[in-house]
Amino acid sequence: MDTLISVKPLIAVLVSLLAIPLIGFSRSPNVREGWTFLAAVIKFALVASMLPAVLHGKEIICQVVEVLPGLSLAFRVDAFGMLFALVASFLWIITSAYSIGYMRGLDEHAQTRYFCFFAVSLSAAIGVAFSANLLTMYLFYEMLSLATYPLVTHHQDEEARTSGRKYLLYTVGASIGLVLPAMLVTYHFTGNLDFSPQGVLAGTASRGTVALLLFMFVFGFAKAAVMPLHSWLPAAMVAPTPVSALLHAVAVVKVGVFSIVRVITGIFGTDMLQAFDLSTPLLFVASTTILVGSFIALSQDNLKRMLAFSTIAQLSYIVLGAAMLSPKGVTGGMVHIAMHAFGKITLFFCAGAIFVATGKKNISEMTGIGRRMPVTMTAFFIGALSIIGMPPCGGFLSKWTLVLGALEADQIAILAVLLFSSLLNAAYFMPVVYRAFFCPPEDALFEARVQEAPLFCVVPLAITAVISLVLLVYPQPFMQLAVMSAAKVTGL
Amino acid sequence: MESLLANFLAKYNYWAYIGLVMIGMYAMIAKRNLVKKIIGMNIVQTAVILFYVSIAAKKGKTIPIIAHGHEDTGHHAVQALDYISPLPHVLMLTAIVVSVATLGVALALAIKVYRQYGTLEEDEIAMRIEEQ
Amino acid sequence: MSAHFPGLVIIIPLVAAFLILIGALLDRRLAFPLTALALLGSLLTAIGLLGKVIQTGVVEYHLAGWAPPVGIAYRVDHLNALVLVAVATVAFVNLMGTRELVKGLFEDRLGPFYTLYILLIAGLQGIVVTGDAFNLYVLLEIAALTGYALVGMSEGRAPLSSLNYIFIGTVGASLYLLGVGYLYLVTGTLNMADLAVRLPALYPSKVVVSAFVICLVGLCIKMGFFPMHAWLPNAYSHAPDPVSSLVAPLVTKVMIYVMIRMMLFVFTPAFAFDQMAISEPMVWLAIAAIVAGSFMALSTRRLKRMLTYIIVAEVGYMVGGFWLGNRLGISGAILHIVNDAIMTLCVFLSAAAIISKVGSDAIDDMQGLFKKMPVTMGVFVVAGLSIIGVPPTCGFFSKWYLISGAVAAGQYGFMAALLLSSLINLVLFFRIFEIAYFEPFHDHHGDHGHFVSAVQEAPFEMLVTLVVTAVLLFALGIYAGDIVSQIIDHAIPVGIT
Amino acid sequence: MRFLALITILMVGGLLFYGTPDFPAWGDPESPASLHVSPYYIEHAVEDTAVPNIVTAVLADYRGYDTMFETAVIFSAGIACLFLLRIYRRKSTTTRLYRHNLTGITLRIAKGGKLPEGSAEFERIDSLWVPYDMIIKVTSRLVVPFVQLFALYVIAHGHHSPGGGFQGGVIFGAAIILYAISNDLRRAFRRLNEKAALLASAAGVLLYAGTGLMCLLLGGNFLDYSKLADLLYTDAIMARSHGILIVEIGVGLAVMAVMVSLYYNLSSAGRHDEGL
Repeated sequence: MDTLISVKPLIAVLVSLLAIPLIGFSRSPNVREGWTFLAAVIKFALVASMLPAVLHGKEIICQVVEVLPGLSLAFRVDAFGMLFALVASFLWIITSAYSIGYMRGLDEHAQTRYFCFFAVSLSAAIGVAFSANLLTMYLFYEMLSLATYPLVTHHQDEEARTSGRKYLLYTVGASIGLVLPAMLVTYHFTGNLDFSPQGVLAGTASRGTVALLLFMFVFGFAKAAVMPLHSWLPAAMVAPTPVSALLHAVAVVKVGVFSIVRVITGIFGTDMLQAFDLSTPLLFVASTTILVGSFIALSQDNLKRMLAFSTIAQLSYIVLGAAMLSPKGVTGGMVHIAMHAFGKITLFFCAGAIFVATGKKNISEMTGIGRRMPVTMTAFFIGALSIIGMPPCGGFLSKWTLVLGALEADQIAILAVLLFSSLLNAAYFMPVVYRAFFCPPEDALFEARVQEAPLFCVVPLAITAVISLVLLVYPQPFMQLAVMSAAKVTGL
Repeated sequence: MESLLANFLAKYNYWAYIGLVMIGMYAMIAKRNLVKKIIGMNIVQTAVILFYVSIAAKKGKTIPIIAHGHEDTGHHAVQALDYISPLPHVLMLTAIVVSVATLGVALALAIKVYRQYGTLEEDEIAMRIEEQ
Repeated sequence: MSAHFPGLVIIIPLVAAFLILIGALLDRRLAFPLTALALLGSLLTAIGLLGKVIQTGVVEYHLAGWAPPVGIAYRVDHLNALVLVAVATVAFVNLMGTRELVKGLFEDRLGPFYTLYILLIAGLQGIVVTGDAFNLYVLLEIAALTGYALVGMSEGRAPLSSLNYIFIGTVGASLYLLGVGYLYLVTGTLNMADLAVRLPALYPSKVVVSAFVICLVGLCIKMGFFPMHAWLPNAYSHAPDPVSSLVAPLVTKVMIYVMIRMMLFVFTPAFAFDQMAISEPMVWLAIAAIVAGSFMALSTRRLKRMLTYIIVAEVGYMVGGFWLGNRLGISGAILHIVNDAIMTLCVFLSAAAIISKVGSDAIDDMQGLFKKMPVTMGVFVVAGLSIIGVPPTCGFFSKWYLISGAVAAGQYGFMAALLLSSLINLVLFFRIFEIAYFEPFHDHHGDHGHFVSAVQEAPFEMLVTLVVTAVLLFALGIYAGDIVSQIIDHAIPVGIT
Repeated sequence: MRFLALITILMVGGLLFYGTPDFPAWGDPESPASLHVSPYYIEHAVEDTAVPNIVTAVLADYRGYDTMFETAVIFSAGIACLFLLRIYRRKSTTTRLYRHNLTGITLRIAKGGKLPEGSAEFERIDSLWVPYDMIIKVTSRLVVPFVQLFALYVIAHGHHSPGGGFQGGVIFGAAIILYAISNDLRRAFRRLNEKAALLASAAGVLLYAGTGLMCLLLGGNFLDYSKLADLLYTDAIMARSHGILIVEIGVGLAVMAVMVSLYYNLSSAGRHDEGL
């Protein structure tokens, strides 16, 4: 394995942190958003500049400081981290644009704080993506939890307070209560927390211990919203929509599943889990989450809550993929990070745009809205297709790979779960689209006069929708990155 | 039985110091008057002094001041066995000073407490605090 | 000159104490600059000493030129050099930060205040560097006496709390003195190194066993270790704010240092851990301390009181970590002495800033503070995160060692207690953050109906010191690995694995 | 509470009792404590320091550092009492009382009136003024100088007989306190006012610490009096003896001043009026 030593990963992480003073002390909103954009673009450029090396099978390493003997704060960019970092940093640019439209459109308070903590969150997300070891990952994971707290509770009212409590209790509480001890016990066994392709825990602990640790990690990374630690996610929907969009479709929740996948592949190693036959319980947990999440989503009327439950279900696809421990399954799980991100962020953008333009939050109030906001609702349709996993959208690709993985692993039950949940996805998304476009004119609540959300809202959602489409035809570099890292971690 | 008694008598001032420590501590915990507590505290400190000074003792020997020391009679004449040990005495001079100092500060605080609540009885002070 | 560093560290503040009093008799305004100068000198000396110890190993200093055991000797190794720097830093930083507060509280008695302040520091630093068991007692009493006076000088219940503090503190110190007396009785020496040489032959003796227990009980009382902690919350929470922020970070930590010093370097680890076999009960007591401290902190809605209960729990961290008896646990305990000193300083200083501006220490009165005092609250958040144990603040790393030590020793109860306390700290601090962040701010405060004008930021110098301490929290976290490998590893006897 | 106290003292007593059977017998000259360090002091004190009183030699030289802090302890106690109790700005009383010494007439001077401050015929009194007792006053006037003289003797003769700075300082302080008791605080202030007492206490400890520093500047370790030899025109051993005397004087000064200042503050609860 070729390695390169470079400070680029560190700079990529720090760029948005360094931008905070600039954002915070900007005098006018335009300058402030200018800095945000600049930071986002630089960040993306830095991440993208490392892509060719990674695609050539190299790893980029950056050791910052040795905080504990044998344990450093260190970054290592590999294919999987690159995949996630690319998605997150690219979508930050889009979301920044969308934020401007949304926040100004609603004339929200404390926008400076909002943009500052957004930048911190992105730093943390990229930090998690590039972490070379569990300690570094834990550090950025906690940073993300805390930095998103002011975003989730942006409205500073009673409801935000309750949700914020729930959010912190689930994410930080679980990470301190479960991940930290699990990490320490792992360290006690291995003396090393570096992610390595076949794990570091192999051969050091008994099956019972490994099983215990595995579940402490899986539930401890509560950001992944694996049931039963999922209920913070719907609660966190009180946040402004761009927050829900980026953080709760991309950065925060994906950090959760990313961490789980990382730990499964980098700490435990697929071989050991297979040897100990621990994939079945994991699959069971993930499948349960998928099905229950989808069923609950069916019953929601609030659009954002429905999306939240849909997210819960979709996240477990990724866990499911990793838990199959087969190359195709892992690839599918990883690619699903990207596919779901683009699809879901489109949906959230749409929900936000609807709210900005009409003030409506509930699906039942959206009858006929397609006539009023055709672009938005078309994008919604595309996003929904992607999430359901139907061509011509990117989501199809990841789901297809997952299905192949299930076949490869001889898990017919999982195949059934995948197919049935797609059905459920369709069942909760299609009524929205139908209601928006095909309702009888006399039931429509909106006049047939086109009145879209501000341009800053519409353009981003159009872009992500288009990308969702494009990804089916040209799923690179995500597909290649996923294939590379899946090959590495499964050793096939 | 006899050896027990002999043992007891041979160390009687150690028993005395233990008794003093217990008396002092009892006063500090059980008494409700702050000045009595301060007195108990002083008893404990004095007991420690008794303990230390007892270590220094050598039966039948004199205080550690060398007679005619400044007339150069030669140091070989001085036998350690002839004098009691000076070190514990030195230490206890320090301990005495410390206990005086502690007493002073404790009294000053007691005066402050009295100024504030008009009493030095803990029960009454508790009542005053309740009232506020 | 550097040969005299061990002496100078104490002598500078000591001599300065008298000069400050004399200077303040001439002009009150002289008191502060003199104190600052002396403490700065002491801090620099301490840092120089640490550097010297790292380079050349143990530094000995024979006071009055007499070699031990005849004379008193200072023996500075990695352990006390590290703690010394921590003490000097806290003393200096707190001095700089609380200038305005002190001026407001004690304007007519600045001279005595700063004299006592610096004597307290001289005493604590002396405790840390001394290599003589009796000298330690004298210094202990200096630190204690000045502490009593400083704690008692406030309105309300402070004098009563301070008086109780005297009672308990004197009993603790007397027990320590008795323990030293028992050791003297069987060895004839007071020098720690000499004691360590002469004691092993006497380990079967009941006198040594009781000396050990008496010393330990005395020290546990002085450090406020559960269940002997009752004096601590009262004394620290009723004390004037600038005093709390000095005494709370230092006194208990220095006492824990003394415990470590006595157990490892006077008694040997073999005696303390193996022969006495009290590790298990001590760790369980520490667990009780952590749990009790955390829950008591939950039960109060007063800021300073809550923080003092957290100290009770933190004492449990360090004592428990030490009695795990392995290298990881002891490293964690020592590291936590330093980290907790800075953490507690930071949190108490920001509390002092808040209380002085809000005029009350009820956490319900802290509404809207994020808007009104953003910098102070920012620092408070950092301190809170460190106490919770969020990386990369230093609190995380000492907790890491402590938990690693617990895992290595198989003490899963201690690990659970640490995690529980982290979670409770999370609740404690976010309860405050929520109030300060969500609730609307009213300019109308207190039950007395008096008006406090709109709250603004703390004085500039206070803000600077607050920010400095917050930065220190991060720096200590990032350099935790270096501190452990460069200093603490050398501080622990080789035999401990 | 009684029950708790009983349990506690039984536990403490048991703890102390546990070790006692292994103690060497009382007065045993062969006990370990008498065999290790203290023989060195007894056998070498005179040749090292030329001080026959070994306790003094150990106190002020071998363990002089302890003693310096001991002085600092008493000093901090004095400062602590001052800090805790002293009331600087009393609520300005509207009236003040003055007594004409010869006739015993008491004047009540309202706020703003002309105060006979500094006049020998009048003295300021408190409302709870008690007439002085002639016998006590005269007796104490007779006793005080002798007590003071004795105190100086005790300080100076600490090298050869029981005594030294602490003892002498306390006796000297007691003399002043006796004066203050037999008269009143205001009169005592005329002899030794608050500032002077503070200054003296600081100066006393400073004398001690300064001597130590001087040794340090002359190239020795802190408090190594032998380095003062050149300054005092003697050899190293006599320099130690003289050094001990200097610090004993410092201790005496400090202890005296602190005792007096403690009395001032405690007896008047910090108001510095008439006192007891």
